[in-house]
Formats: sequence, structure tokens, C-alpha cells
Amino acid sequence: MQSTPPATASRDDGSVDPAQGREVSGELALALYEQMVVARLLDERVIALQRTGRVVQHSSALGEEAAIVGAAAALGDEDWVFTGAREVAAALWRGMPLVAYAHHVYGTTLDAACGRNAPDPPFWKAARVASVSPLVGTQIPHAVGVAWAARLRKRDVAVLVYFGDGATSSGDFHAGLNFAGVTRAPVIALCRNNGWAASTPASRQTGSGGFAAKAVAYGLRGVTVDGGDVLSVLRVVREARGRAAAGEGGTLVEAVTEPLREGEVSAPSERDPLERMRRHLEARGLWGAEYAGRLSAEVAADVDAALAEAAAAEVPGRDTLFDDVYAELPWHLREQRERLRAAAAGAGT
Amino acid sequence: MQSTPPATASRDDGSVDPAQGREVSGELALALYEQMVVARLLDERVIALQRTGRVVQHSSALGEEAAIVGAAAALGDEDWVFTGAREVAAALWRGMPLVAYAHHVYGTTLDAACGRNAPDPPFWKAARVASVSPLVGTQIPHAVGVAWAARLRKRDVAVLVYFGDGATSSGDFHAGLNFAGVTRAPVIALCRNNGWAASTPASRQTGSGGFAAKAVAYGLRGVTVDGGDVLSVLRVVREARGRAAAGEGGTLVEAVTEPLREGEVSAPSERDPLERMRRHLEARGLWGAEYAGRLSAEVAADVDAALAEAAAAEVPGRDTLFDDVYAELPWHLREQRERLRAAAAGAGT
Amino acid sequence: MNMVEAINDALRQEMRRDGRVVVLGEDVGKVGGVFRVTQGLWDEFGDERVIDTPLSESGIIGTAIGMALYGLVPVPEIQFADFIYPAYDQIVSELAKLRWRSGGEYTAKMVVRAPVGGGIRGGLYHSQSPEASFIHVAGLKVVCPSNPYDAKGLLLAAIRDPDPVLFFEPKRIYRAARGEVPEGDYTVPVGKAAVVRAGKDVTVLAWGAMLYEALAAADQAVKQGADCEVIDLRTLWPVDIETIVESVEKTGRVLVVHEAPRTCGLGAELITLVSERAFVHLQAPPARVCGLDTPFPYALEMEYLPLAHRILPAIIETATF
Amino acid sequence: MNMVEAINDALRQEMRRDGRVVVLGEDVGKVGGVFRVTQGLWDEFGDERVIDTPLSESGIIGTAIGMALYGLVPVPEIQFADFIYPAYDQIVSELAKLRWRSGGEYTAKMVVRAPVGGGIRGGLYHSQSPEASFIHVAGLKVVCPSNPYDAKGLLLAAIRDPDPVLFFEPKRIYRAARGEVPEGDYTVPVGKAAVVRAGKDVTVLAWGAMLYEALAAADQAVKQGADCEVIDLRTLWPVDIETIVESVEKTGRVLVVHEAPRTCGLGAELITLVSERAFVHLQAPPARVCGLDTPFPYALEMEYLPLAHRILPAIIETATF
Ligand SMILES: Cc1ncc(C[n+]2csc(CCOP(=O)(O)OP(=O)(O)O)c2C)c(N)n1
Ligand SMILES: Cc1ncc(C[n+]2csc(CCOP(=O)(O)OP(=O)(O)O)c2C)c(N)n1
Ligand SMILES: [Mg+2]
Ligand SMILES: [Mg+2]
Repeated sequence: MQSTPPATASRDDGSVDPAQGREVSGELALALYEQMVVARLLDERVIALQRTGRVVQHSSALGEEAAIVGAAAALGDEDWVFTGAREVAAALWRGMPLVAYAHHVYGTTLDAACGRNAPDPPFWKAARVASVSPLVGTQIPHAVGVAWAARLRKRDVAVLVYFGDGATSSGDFHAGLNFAGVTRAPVIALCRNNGWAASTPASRQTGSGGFAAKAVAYGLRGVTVDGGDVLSVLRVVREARGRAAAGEGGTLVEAVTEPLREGEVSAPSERDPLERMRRHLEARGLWGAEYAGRLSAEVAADVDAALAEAAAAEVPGRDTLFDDVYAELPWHLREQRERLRAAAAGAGT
Repeated sequence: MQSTPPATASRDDGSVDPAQGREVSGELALALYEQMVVARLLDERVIALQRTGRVVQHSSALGEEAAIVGAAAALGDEDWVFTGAREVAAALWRGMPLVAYAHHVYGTTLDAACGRNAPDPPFWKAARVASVSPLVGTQIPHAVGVAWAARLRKRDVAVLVYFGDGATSSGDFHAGLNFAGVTRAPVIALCRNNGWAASTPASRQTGSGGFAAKAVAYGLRGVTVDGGDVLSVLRVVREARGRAAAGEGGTLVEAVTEPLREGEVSAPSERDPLERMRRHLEARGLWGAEYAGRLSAEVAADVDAALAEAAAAEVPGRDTLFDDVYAELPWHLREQRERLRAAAAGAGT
Repeated sequence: MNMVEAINDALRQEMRRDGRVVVLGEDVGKVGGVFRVTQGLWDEFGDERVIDTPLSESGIIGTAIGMALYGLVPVPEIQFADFIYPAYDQIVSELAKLRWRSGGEYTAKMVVRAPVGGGIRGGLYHSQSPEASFIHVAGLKVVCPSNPYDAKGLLLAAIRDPDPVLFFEPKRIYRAARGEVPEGDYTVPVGKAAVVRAGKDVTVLAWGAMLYEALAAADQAVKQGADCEVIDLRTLWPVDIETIVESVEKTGRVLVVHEAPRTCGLGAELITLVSERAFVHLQAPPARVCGLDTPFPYALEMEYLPLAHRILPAIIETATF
Repeated sequence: MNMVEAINDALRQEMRRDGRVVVLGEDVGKVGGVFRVTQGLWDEFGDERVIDTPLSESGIIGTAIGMALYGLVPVPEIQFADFIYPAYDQIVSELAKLRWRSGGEYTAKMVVRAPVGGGIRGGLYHSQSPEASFIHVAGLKVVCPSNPYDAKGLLLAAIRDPDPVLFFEPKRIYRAARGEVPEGDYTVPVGKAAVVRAGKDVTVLAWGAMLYEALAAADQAVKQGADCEVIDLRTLWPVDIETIVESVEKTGRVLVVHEAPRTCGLGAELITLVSERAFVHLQAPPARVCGLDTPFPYALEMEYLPLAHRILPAIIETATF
């Protein structure tokens, strides 16, 4: 019961219409594809590490890469991004190095978060990718707050915030988008509707039918897009970015995705967003066997090198626990640090 | 920017169309009017007591009586009601005695809540008027929970929950109505839109324009009604009650009201819901000067007697503080009770 | 049986016995919850008694209050105790105060279940122990079992208790703590602690997963001449003050172990209670070995937790003061 | 000047000095808030710096975090501290942990203002003192002034502090506590207590509105031979441990007064800190005179509050132990 059919540039075979796509340069089209390939391989590798127990927790994006990368690609450098747990590729797209993410996965001394968080999501300050907790929905008001502040400061800065269909039930989805509507904050709220919140289907998440329809409740624009079609996502989010720049306020984008189960990855389906983009590139003459071979070798080398480097790195030392609770170490933490040192010394560790 | 014009049976002069109203018996029409008259006078009296400092806090309903009474009148005996702070008249309509409310206002030993709460809202268990806190919005999921439970038990019980326009911003409005949509709980959510939450206008409460429009986000039916027109409110809520009985789920009713400022009461405007109903009764030949005189004398006598009785009653004793924290008094509260007794004895009180 | 199985058994038995009992929460239905505690209940009792809810903890507790008002006995699950905070208002402002503010006319008895504690590499947001923030609020009971027998018996008692109970399940020992569990119906009373190791020198108060660390430390301490009495609180509030005070009057020394941050944790309350009541018996400063006053870390969680190697020196220090 | 005026003065001065400071909350704009603390700011600074928000405490704190991330310095108001719980998750899970979880890269400094405490016949939901539930959570600072001078100086210090600060304003003395307040800029340091009455027999720790009850009791106690040293904590966390311990080492006796419920309140932490550090100096059991472990009552609020007539016997008992 979508209010409007999802925006899509896909043809019947699922591939993205090359005519449609010509508004996107060949260079950008390839970059989008390559980012999705990186994301896919990274997910596969980390999932494998998770199976061995070497990595404890990972939120993969298998089959949802187009929604994530397409949205990120619509932003400018000054814009901010708040991810949910699965939008690692958005941070990578904006320039977070692969190896930095690998350090996050292993929680090493070189992790920007000092190994303090379980993996996902990472953050990357240089690219305005914010620190987000795994608590579902809490980042939405933060994103609105940044956008609102930028608007108060009269800067053309927009904020993209990702979340899942499950997150729309959270109180903070409501609070955030309601504030966005009232303040006309330039926010783009991207709901990745993959049909499920853990084991709970979207039909038990809301009685509304579609998620874009919820925009009405806040006076935001709502739009549904085919989340397997990277170019359509890019276009829709670019439009939303344009509205933000024009002072027309926020947009709720529902990107409908079809996540792949882990077993499905090796046998790509017609609906796989990578395959769809591949066929688009092929139709534009941008894809060939040689390119494909070179790309997958390069990507594998990069990803494996990053993960290997991080796997060999050290975990942070005991004392680092006490830093950054406050700007300066107060007396009680100084004492607790001393006591911990003494106990460790006593235990011979 | 209402999606639909508010449902109303009012004629140009503001009075309720007698033709429209004939679906309502003369007896019921008079009862509705009389309940509004009681509510009005009670508010005036308690406001006066507040001015003297004898009553600390009161949430009046001046000018909003029709929305409150009309909705309450649409329910059956087995139905439940959750009020906000201003819907005292709904409890009275369902049978809470005036004197019981008066005891609540003064927090006496005969207050059902043992003088534990500051005034408003009261509750009345015999009539399924629930205990509600003054925290804005928290009662909405409670109401949905009762409705949901009734549905699970296959009973034809519906739940009416009142709240203001400000409450629509609360996380619990979202949680409650979202659960209602998913569970198809037979709930009637009555948003009394009086245009303001304390000093904050509805335009800073939401970007949505109307409040009924928010129903879409939950898959509920949304309807806007002229909240100054008691018969229209009754009709709209009866319809919602019918949908609940038919298993069609919940309804969000936005009753648009025009609250009177305290100074305005003595000079009734054309838009005053009491005046509007009076003219309706007059048109139906149900109203006359003699009736009016008798009614206002009776109501004044009842209200004043109730308030006088409660004013003379005692406040609860010290020991009652410790009851009902738990079903049985645990050791620490027994100790605290003893210590308090001792301190009071020492201080000679 | 392990803890998961024991809790599951308690839920199943009580749902069979009492048709008013319903389970609700995120993913508690078909898949049986993240930790599989509700596994199989959906098959047996159907989706009207084992209910997957939308992703809103405030909605879960808020609607459960309504269900309880109507006469059902909800057993909501919060997937991790770290996610309980969106429902904090519904719990402390509504659930805890309902009986009192309505002069006893309305009540909403329920058991809120939530896995607590660290040790499974969950990091900041999957490891916390929030008991103190609920004990501070009048009107709630708080329980935390350390073994399968108590888990089943306490949960049955909690579901039959007239007051709202928070039932915190130490996830680190969900499967590691095993023991005999009677098949049939039995209860472990809410409000009673257990002396799990008798001793004469130092009273050690612990609960949940850290009980085992306290016991391990006690085993080592005895070799160094300190004989600990270890008490498993089981019910955190109202705490079994008699058992505690009796023990401290005997040992003259007390040490509290808990995972939650040290400052304003339950340890402070326990030490204060003991100081108020057994002051003349105290021969050493009361001691705490707790989680740190930092968020709960990922890579360094074993540094954060008050494990045996941190408890032992504190025992010795207390014993030899 | 009274407290309301002093806080207003601090806000105005800091908003003039620092263009990043914005005030937001329910009804803080044109009407200047329920207690008129922000009165006149909207006229001077306009609706882009003094902002009426929708009715959502979680939204207020959540968006303020975003504003702070962008570089503004928000001073959100929660209309009554009792309404802070819908924002509890944003405060304890997000605001408190942001600096730590981002390795110091992201911070969201802000001052959350909220009126606390009873004594104005507000009943259950307009009278609470929730400090302990925030002190238990690592990463927050908590302040509670007792007089206009401190209120202004502490608020200026708090707004300039790099960490998130909860600024609790004792509403009972909003207008009753009056005193000289310098016109210009000055700060009262966060983390420093004040010895407001020197004495040698019993150390009394108090803050906010109850400070005056403690002082009144101390005045009476001295006639009965007990000379109290009364310390106004001013900053509740991190507390000024040096001043406290120094005093208790001198007096050998300690008593804590607070409005919040007794169990797991800040009093328990203070007593435990003292017991841990000054055990050998303690000549009497540490004592607490607190709010009751019941919800906050309406008709009987003067029974609930730890007023002088309840503090006095506890002082005498402690002094003569
Ligand atoms: C406040 C909160 N409640 C529950 C969880 C547990 N949880 C983590 S992810 C998830 C499902 C999220 O679904 P959705 O938002 O649709 O995102 P998806 O995983 O489908 O990408 C749940 C319930 C959480 N992290 N935070
Ligand atoms: C959670 C919470 N936040 C703030 C308040 C303070 N407050 C009481 S009534 C009110 C305005 C409510 O407006 P609305 O819902 O429109 O109801 P109305 O007063 O207009 O009937 C506010 C902000 C409160 N009681 N609870
Ligand atoms: Mg999903
Ligand atoms: Mg209103």
C-alpha cells in the first residue's frame, strides 16, 4: 500500500536504464559501482571473520549497497552524515580509509574510537560522518539538530541520516522528524526499508503500509524509491538536497531494498543491485571482463591488506579506559585508574 | 491546511442544526447541555478558589466542554476512558460524583487518591476512568494497551483517550498510536486541538498542518471535527466506536476547539459551545427561561455543596504516605514510618 | 539445565497455569528472542500470547501497563537492559507510581525481563547493569538470579507477585551457569538472599554473574587466611537486610561486588545500610569492587569487570585492616 | 537579587558574550518559561537564539546534541526535572557517552537546566530530585546552587565547561533565596563545595533548598551542645571530596540531608565515600535525613521533605552516639 510507486530508473530486466543514467557521468557511475563492490567484499570478509569468532559483531549491508551508496553520493563535502549500523559504505564513500574501518572492526589502538565500541557503525570526523550509537533511532534528532543549527547559521549544509524501517517506531524518529518539520531543518531522512527489523516484519512495525507516508505527519516531503537502483536513489536524494538548499525543508526518503541472505551472495540474482548496476555500465560500454577482473583483484587486495594490518595491531592499553569520560580526569577516575593498575600488577598482568 | 474540513452540524449562527441533532433524543440533548453547564460552573468555582490560594493547581476546560462531553457520551458502560488533565467532565459524565471530584481538588481523606496527587486529572474506577499522570502523553500507550487486551480477550470494549495538541509531539503519542495501528486495537484517540500547548502555538508543535493527518502514519482513520459542536463530536466518536466494534481498528479524532480566556466567560460569545447548544435546544423547543433558571440554581447548589463539603474535610494522616507503594509494607518503609512518627512526636506535631 | 532453559521453563509453566500471562517484546515470538529465552512459547501459545512488538521500548512497557490494567499479566522483554532507557519514563513515572497515586485502586503488575551485564564483548550498549537507577525509585522490586534453580523459582514468584518486578538476567552466565532444576512448580521468595559460602572473616555481597567471581576470590582468599562469607542477594530490592546485617555482625567486615559503575551504585546503598546498622561491629572500612565510572568498554571489558583478581586484594585488605 | 534573576542574568550575560549560546525548551521564549527564568531573553536575542520547541523532552535534548555537534552551545530547559525522564535515554546513552565513544573527537557540551525539588505543592510530578540517576552514569557533571551568587557564578562556569552539565535549580527557593550578586562576569568553579557554617562536632552535607533546613537545624543543635559544620556541596558530581573528608576527619561524624528518596540516593554515595576514606575517624554511624522511599506526595509534602525538625534529632543522635 505505497502511496506512490517507488521512483526507479530500472528496466524490466532490473538493470538501470542507461538513458536515465546519462545524467550521471561515466566516472561517477563507475565510482558508485566500485564503492558497492568494495562494500560487498568487505561485508563478505567480515562475515567470515565473524564465523571464526575473530570479530564479534557486524551489521552487514548485503543487497542494500545501492541505497547506502546512492544516497551518500548525493551530498556535498560540507554536508553531514549520520549512519545506522549498516551504512559503513557511506563513511567509506566520504573518505574514511578502509584500514581505519578495519581498525574499528578489531578495536585496536588505531581505531578512532580507541576500541571502545563494538563494531558498527564507525565514524569519521574529517568527513563529517558522526559518531552514532547502535541504539535504534537516537541519531535522528542529532541529525536534525545539526541541520537546524546550520540553518540558524545560514549555511548551506544539509544532513543525511540513515535508519531502518524498525527505527520508524522509535520515539526519537518521531521527535526528530517533528522538530525537522517545525524548524524546516535541511535534513534528508533515509529509511532503508528492507522489510524486517531483526525477525519482525514491516507489517508488524506499522499499520501505515508505506514508510514514506509518515512524512505527512511532520509536514515533510515523502518519497519512495527503488533502493536496489543506485542511480534512482542518487537522483531522489539529490532532489531532496536541492530542496534543502532552497530552504524548502526536509525530506523523508523510503528506499525499498531486498537484502540478500548470506548464502545468496555467491549466486547473484537479477535483483542484486550490483548486478543491476553492472548491466547498466555494460549497456553504456563502461564494463568489460578485463575491467571486472582488475577491479575485483584490486578490491580484494585493498580489503585484505586493511584487515590484515588491523588484525596485527594492538588493542588499547588499560589506562585509555579513563580518558575522554570528561575533558579532564577527575579525582575519582584518577583513583580508579590507580587501583586498576595496582590490581593488574598484583595479578601479574 | 486541514486535509478535510472539520465535521460539523453547525449552522451559520454557530448553533447546532436541529435537523442534524434529531438523531439525538431530547433527553440526551438536555443531558449533554447540563453536563457542560456543570463543567463550566465547576471550572469557574475552582478557578476562583485558585485565585484565593486555597487550591494550588487546576486545569480548566473553559470553552472546550463540548469536545470533552460529546466524546464521553459516545461510549458504552464497559468502555474505558483515559483523560488528560482537562477532561474532568468526562469522569463526571460517566458517574464520578461531584463531591468525589471536590475531595480530589482539596486532597482530602475522601479523595480516591488519598490526597497524593495535585489536582487534575481525577480518576474513578467504578466508571473505568483510569488513573492518569499529568505527564503529557504517557496515558496514550496505556489506553492502547487496555484496548489491545480487550481485543485479545474478544470483548467489545473500546477505549477513549483524550489529549491535547501538544501531546502529539510526545514519544508516547507515537508509540501508542503505532501499536494501535499494528494491533488494530479499538482505541479512539481524541486530540483536543485548542491551538496551544501552554504558550506554544500549534504551528510550532508540528509542521503537519492538521493533527488528524497524523493518523496516516499509523494506518488509523483520521477525522477532524468542530469541537465546539457537541452533537458533531458525539456523532464522530460514535462512528469511531462503531468501527471499533466492527474490528476496524482505531481512530484519531481531532476536535478543534476555541478555549475561552477566563475573562471571556461572563460575556458568552456566539462561538461558545454552551451557547451553541443552548440555541439548538431552543430551536427544538427544549430550552426556556424557567428551565434555565432552575438549572443554574440547581447546578450552583450542587457544585457549591460538593466544594463546601470537601473544603471542610481533613487531609490524610502522615502514616498514609507509606501505604500502596507496594502491596505490602516492606521493612525499609516500616522503618521510615517509625522514624517519621518519632520525629513528629519530638517536634510536638 | 542452564539459565536460559530454566527461565523458559518458568515462563512456559506459568503460561500454562495462568491464561492471563502474556509475553511481549521485540523478536520474542517465532525466533524466541535474541538469547532464545522465549523459544518455543510462540509455537505452544500462539501469537496472541507471545507477541512481537514494534521497535519501541516505551511502547512495550506503556501498552503492557494498559494490558495489566485490563487484567492480563504481561511479561515484557527488553532485548538488552541497555535499551530500557527509552522506557525509563514509563517505568519510573507510571509503572512504579500507579498503585500509590491511585490509592491502591489501580495496579499494573508485571515482570519486565532484561538481560544485563558484560562479558560477551557487547561493548557500551550491550553490557550495562542499570539496577541502581530503578532501585532509587519507590515502587519497584528488582531481582537478579545467579543460577538456574533461582532463576526459575524467582521468576515464578515474580510473576505471582502483586508488584511490578524488574527481572534482570545476567547474560554472561545464561548458558554457563548450569544446575539441577525441579520439573514442577516451586518458588524462590522475592526478598530473600542466600548465604552461598559460610565464613567468619569478611562478608562479601554479590549477585548475578559476579557471584562466581566473588566465590573464586573467596576460594583464593582462604588460602591467604581470609575466610569469606559470600551472600548472593538474589533480590536486589527490597534487599534481605536481616541476612546481611547478621553476617556483618559476625564478620565485622563487608565488601560489595557489582558490575555497574561504582558511584551511586547499589554498593553504596548496601554499605550505607550496613554502616547505619552495624557500625559498632565494623572492624574495617567497608569496601567496594565495582565496574568503573566510565562507559562499558568493548576491547577492554575484562579490565572493566570486577573480576576475581580485583576482588581478592580488596578482600585481603579488608580482612587485614 | 533572587535566584530567578541571578540565573536570568547569567544567561543574558553569556548570550551577549558568546554568540554560540542558544536557549531552547518548552515555553522559554516570549513568556520566559514557567518560572520566568528566561524572561526578556526572547526580546533581546530573538527567536533564533531563544527557541520554543515542540513538547518533547527527548527531542529537546536530542536536537540540542546535534546543535552542539555543529558548534553551538545549547542551554536546554526541561520545564520540571520530573519531565526529564523521556529524555533520559538521550542524556545517559548519548550525551554522557559521546566524548568517550568517539575517542574525544566529538563532544556535545551543553547545560541542561531544570527546576528540582518540592515545597511548592506540586505533588508527585512537579517535585522530584533526580540527581542520583544521573550521577550514577559516567560522563555527566551535576550542579545544584543554593543561592543567587552561586547560581550565577556556577551557571557561567557550567556554560563554559567542556563537559555536559545538569544544572538543577531548587524551585522552592527560586524567589525566597535572595542575596548580593555582582553585576559583572565571575564564575564559581564547578567541583568546589562551600563550608557555610564552621563547627567541630558533626559534619552536615546538604545542597539546594535543604541547605536552609540543615542550617536551621544546626542553629538549634548548637543550643543542645552540638556544633555542626555545614557544607553546601554546590557541585553534586564530581563532588568536592577533599573538603568533605577534611571536615569529617575533624568532626568524626557525618550526616547527609537530601530531598530525593533515601535508597540509592546521593547520600548513600557520600556516606560510602566517607566510610572508605575516614573510617578510623568516624565516631558515630553516618546518618541520612532524606526524602522518603515513596513517591512525592501532594497533601503531605511537608512530611516528606527532610525539614529541620527531622534533621535536628538526627544531629543530636549522631553527636551523642
Ligand atoms: C533502542 C533499541 N532497541 C532495540 C535494539 C536491538 N536491535 C538492533 S537492530 C534491530 C532491528 C532494526 O531494524 P531496522 O531499523 O529495520 O534496521 P535493519 O536491521 O533492518 O537494517 C533491533 C531490534 C537496539 N539496538 N536499540
Ligand atoms: C512530559 C511533560 N512535559 C511537559 C509538561 C508541562 N506541560 C503541562 S501541560 C503542557 C501543555 C500541553 O498542551 P496540550 O497537549 O496542547 O494540552 P492543553 O493544555 O492545550 O489542553 C505542558 C508543556 C508535562 N506536564 N509533561
Ligand atoms: Mg529493517
Ligand atoms: Mg493544546
